[in-house]
Amino acid sequence: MIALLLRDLKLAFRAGGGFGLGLAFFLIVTVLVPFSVGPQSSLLSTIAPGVLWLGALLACLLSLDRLLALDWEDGSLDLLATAPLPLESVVTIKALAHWLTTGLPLVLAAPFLGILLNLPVPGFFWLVISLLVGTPAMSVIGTFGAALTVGLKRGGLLLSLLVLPLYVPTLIFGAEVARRGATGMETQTPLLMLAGITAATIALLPFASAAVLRINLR
Amino acid sequence: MIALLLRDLKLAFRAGGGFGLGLAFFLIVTVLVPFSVGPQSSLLSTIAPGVLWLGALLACLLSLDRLLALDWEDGSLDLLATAPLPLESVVTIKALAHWLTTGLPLVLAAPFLGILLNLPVPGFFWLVISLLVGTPAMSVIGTFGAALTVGLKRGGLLLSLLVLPLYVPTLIFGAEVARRGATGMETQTPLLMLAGITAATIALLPFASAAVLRINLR
Amino acid sequence: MPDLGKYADTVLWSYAASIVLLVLLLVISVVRGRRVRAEMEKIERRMTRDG
Amino acid sequence: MTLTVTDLAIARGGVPVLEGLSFALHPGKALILRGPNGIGKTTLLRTLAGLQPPLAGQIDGAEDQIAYASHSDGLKPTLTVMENLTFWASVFGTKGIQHALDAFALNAFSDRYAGNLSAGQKRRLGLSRMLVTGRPIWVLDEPTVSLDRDAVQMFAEAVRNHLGQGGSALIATHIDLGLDGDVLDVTPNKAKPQPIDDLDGGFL
Amino acid sequence: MTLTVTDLAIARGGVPVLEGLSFALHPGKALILRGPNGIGKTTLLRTLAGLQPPLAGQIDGAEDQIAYASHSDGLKPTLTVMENLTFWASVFGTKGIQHALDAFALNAFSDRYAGNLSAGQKRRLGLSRMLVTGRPIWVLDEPTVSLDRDAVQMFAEAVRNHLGQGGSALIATHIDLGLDGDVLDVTPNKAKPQPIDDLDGGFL
Amino acid sequence: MSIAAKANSLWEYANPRKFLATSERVLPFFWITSAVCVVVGLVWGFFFTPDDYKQGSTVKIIYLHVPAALMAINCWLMMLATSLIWLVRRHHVSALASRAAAPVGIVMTLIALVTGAIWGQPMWGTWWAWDPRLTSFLILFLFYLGYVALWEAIEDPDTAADLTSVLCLVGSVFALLSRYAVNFWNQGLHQGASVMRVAAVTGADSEEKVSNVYFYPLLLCIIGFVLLFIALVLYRTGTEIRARRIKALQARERVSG
Ligand code: HEM
Ligand SMILES: Nc1ncnc2c1ncn2[C@@H]1O[C@H](COP(=O)(O)OP(=O)(O)OP(=O)(O)O)[C@@H](O)[C@H]1O
Ligand SMILES: Nc1ncnc2c1ncn2[C@@H]1O[C@H](COP(=O)(O)OP(=O)(O)OP(=O)(O)O)[C@@H](O)[C@H]1O
Ligand SMILES: [Mg+2]
Ligand SMILES: [Mg+2]
Repeated sequence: MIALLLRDLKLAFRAGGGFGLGLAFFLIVTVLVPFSVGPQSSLLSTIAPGVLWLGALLACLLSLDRLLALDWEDGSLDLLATAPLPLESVVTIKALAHWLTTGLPLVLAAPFLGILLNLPVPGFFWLVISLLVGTPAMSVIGTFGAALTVGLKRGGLLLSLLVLPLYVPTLIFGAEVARRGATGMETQTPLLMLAGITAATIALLPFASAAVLRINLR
Repeated sequence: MIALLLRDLKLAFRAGGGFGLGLAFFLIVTVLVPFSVGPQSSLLSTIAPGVLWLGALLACLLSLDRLLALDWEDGSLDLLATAPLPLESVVTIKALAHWLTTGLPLVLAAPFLGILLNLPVPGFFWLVISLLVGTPAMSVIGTFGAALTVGLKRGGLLLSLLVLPLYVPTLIFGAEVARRGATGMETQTPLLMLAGITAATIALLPFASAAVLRINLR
Repeated sequence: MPDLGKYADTVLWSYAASIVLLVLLLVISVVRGRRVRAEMEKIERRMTRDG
Repeated sequence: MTLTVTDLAIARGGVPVLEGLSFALHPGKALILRGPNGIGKTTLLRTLAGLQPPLAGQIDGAEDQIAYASHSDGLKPTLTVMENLTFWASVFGTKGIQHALDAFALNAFSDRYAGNLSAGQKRRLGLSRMLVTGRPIWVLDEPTVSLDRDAVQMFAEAVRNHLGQGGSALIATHIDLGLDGDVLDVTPNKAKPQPIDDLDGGFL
Repeated sequence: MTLTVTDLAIARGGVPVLEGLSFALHPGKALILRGPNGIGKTTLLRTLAGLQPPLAGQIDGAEDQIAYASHSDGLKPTLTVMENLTFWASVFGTKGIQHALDAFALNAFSDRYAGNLSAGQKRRLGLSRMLVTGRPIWVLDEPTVSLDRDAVQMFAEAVRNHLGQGGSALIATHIDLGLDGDVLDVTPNKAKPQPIDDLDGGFL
Repeated sequence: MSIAAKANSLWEYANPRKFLATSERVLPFFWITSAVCVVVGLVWGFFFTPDDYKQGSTVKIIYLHVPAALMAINCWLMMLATSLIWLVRRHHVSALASRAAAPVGIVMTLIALVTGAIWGQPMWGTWWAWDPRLTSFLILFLFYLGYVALWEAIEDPDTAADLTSVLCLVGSVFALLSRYAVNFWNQGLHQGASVMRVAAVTGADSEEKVSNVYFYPLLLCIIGFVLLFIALVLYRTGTEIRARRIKALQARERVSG
């Protein structure tokens, strides 16, 4: 288990492993938003929490297709499935590694990008909190999507199509927390809902992912 | 030449070929925007042209990594490089196939997604025009990026990172056309600039792409 | 034809769109059904002939 | 530790490929699997490894006993030879990879990235993985692809050693390995076409 | 039509692997390339095919004459066997793929997706591509990987035919193909380590 | 056959041959009754019901909009049920029925969306509003798209059936979650829930049920759509069964060839 986690982290940090690219994507999307909607700072600060959440979600999404596909292509996944590790823990660890290398950096980078979009000051705290609570769910749901599409040649976009609707509740509550936080409103209800979704997906979805992966391997 | 174009189109339409997934992604991004920034229709209609342009750009971007990488992985690219076809025409045809299977559908779908975001009525025409003029440049620039990253294991996000800055001028002028069009302002200048960029990239960039590809293959 | 008043466009368009969609679905279903059935019978015949 | 297969039928992509297959693989023995291209050797090995369910029949004694090596090697190009092996050793809960490096003369490469090896070197690394699994039954799919003569000898030696320690091996190959072991030719087990009018049971 | 290589030196990943290589390949002849794993056979063939520049030395008569088959086959899994071959035929501007299908007994598969073939069937399809290129010099990297005996015979037959029509072939392989042709063992050409203190000449 | 021996079990119809035979027998009935109901209901509604005092003639859209919306949801529920049956009992017909139903569901969703959008223009002054009801429909549409795309992308039919079934289960949970999320996110413009009290729409006083003038043709249309749905799904399932059999036959040809 630990060995797998360490290997995945090592792979992510090695050349071409893709660490930091999610971050870069997040940065660039955030930077492109003013180019596309125009530079008025009041408009930007209104949409800032939402844009940051959406950017984080897309960055997360983009890194999903390497979550399992690489291991599938070079045959490691077959070998892992015949190893004494249950597939449930394999997918959980994969999701954890994904979160550590993608979700966590996004959370840490979000405040800096908030500055670029004139995020109102009280919003920073809530943005970080909401991302911290929400991104693990994104990794777990993403692992499910990756397991569904792992056998397909370049399932990349199909993966997005399958995963994005599943991200909707997380996005709604997460962005709501950030938005309410930024305007100084009460944030408890959506935050609780967000935490609930995260907890439930972490507890249950790995079973679905493992089942799906087993089907895909045969 | 024709054979290559036909093959690429055929591959795109076959199962798992990814046709229509760019479209689906475009749809989903557009749908997620209101979830993240909130449902007020006045806000949405202000940012609609920008969001649609950005969504089209991202959808285009996501399909880039299959543009050359698949051919690289299965060895076709090596074989094509030793075939009597000059690499310049190979990359041009690849870009054309990409536009036909990704850019064109995005252009056609944009008005429908405009409805979802309450795009003001005069904006529809200009949105379509600007995308029609701008998307070919995105395919050609994207091909250059794909050629740059083709040797890298899962260059996907690195590719985004390299290509997005190159997309900035196209995005600025394209979104500007759509934005001005939506508010009834004059659109000629940015439209001309956009057309200029597209024409220039189509004329020149394939040479750079071919050169880069040649280096990557050795 | 009943008098649809100022909303004639609205009503007619929604009827037209819905009916077009429904008919499209029906036609596609039936065409594909026919084709698949014919193909299956062709293969069955071929296989029973060849043994 | 004996792997027993009784009246097995297997399918690939929804098509039955082999049927009526029975054999036993005893400790200390090697079984060479032969058959023309496309007969279903790979499919059989995948079934034994538990990656796909059989259509019919029984497999006994396979559970958690099999180390499987497929057409591809499961190597990470950005990990070194040593890191690749160490990873598999810890997944299988064994310790020490030195004997594996020695057996396939990989010491000289141990700090090279697996992606920078030649085809045959990669294959050697892939095979050395079997030694760190600690599993008694080796199931190998065309293990000698890309290997030169010396390396084929190394491999045969490694298999012999493994058999000597009470392990067993099932090897699909088209070439002669110089191992003594029974030969199982699956050509006669090719699945026969079924009558076409049995729509009842399903679609196989 | 004669391929002439003079005093060639080649490198892989920045490391010189072979040097001082000279040979000529005349029409109607086959040349079998031998050498242990990792010596640089693949690198040599890629250089001849024009995919990478040589470090030093000359290659004459290669331009647009070479059909290259690498370790991977360049097949599209979602195209049928026929579509794959037709595509390559039209890229190389030749017509007719029937002889290629015949030569490798692919007629039975012609409507199947290439992705659904077994390892050996895929390889046969990859090799049949050589027949539709219409190029005189075949450069093949371990062509018989995964092939069963019959298929190896088919391949040898195809090469013999090609030689009979005035073509030539350069084949890297570890096994015996039963072709008569000269053997070129590149082991003696292994690049010697250079003195480490000549920082002047560059960084190779 | 052993399956046939288990007489009068419902599962008997999970046998492809039996299913084909039975559906062939009952299909004409469904085609005809559904056509009659839909045509009579629509004609009645379109030609012979009065305009609403507030919404004018647009109220006639209800005869398409509501049945389509209902069927869009029920179709997903049916897919959920058949997916479960496939996962538990592994009856091929069940999985194929889900596959056959999905495109019908897509069209129903589209009809609801399109008629709703067209209706919204005069009523709310906009084609589209991010009202929870509409929004969750859009999400449902996305789920349908993903489901169909997954079926199309996977070649091995049993694998595809397994994966899409799991997606259907997981997707249902998330669709429900989205429904609540969307409700929380935006309180909407759309009419209240059930057909039984569309008072605001019909303009009748709020205590009253849908006034009978509108209610009977609407009911007829709903019944018609249900029957049409059943007919379509039966027919399309037959097609899927045959397509699946073609695959199996081709596979056998390959074995013998
Ligand atoms: C584009 C978007 C729309 C969608 C997706 C949509 C969806 C739905 C759905 C799901 C129902 C549920 C049926 C039920 O629960 O009984 C429904 C019913 C209904 N809708 Fe819409 N709707 C849309 C737009 C509109 C508009 C613009 C109007 C009119 C102003 C409208 C009027 C009604 C009425 C009168 C009902 C029946 C209410 C009921 O049965 O309780 N809808 N619609
Ligand atoms: N993904 C697939 N989908 C459908 N059929 C397949 C698939 N892969 C292989 N087949 C078919 O299944 C049969 C068995 O294939 P398998 O790979 O087991 O053969 P093999 O004996 O290993 O052959 P080889 O010696 O060429 O590796 C072949 O006829 C092949 O064409
Ligand atoms: N991508 C690479 N980067 C750096 N070095 C490499 C790379 N690929 C191969 N090498 C090294 O270059 C040398 C020559 O490799 P090459 O693939 O040409 O050998 P080969 O003779 O084809 O061997 P084989 O018979 O195993 O296929 C080997 O020592 C190998 O380790
Ligand atoms: Mg095989
Ligand atoms: Mg080699």
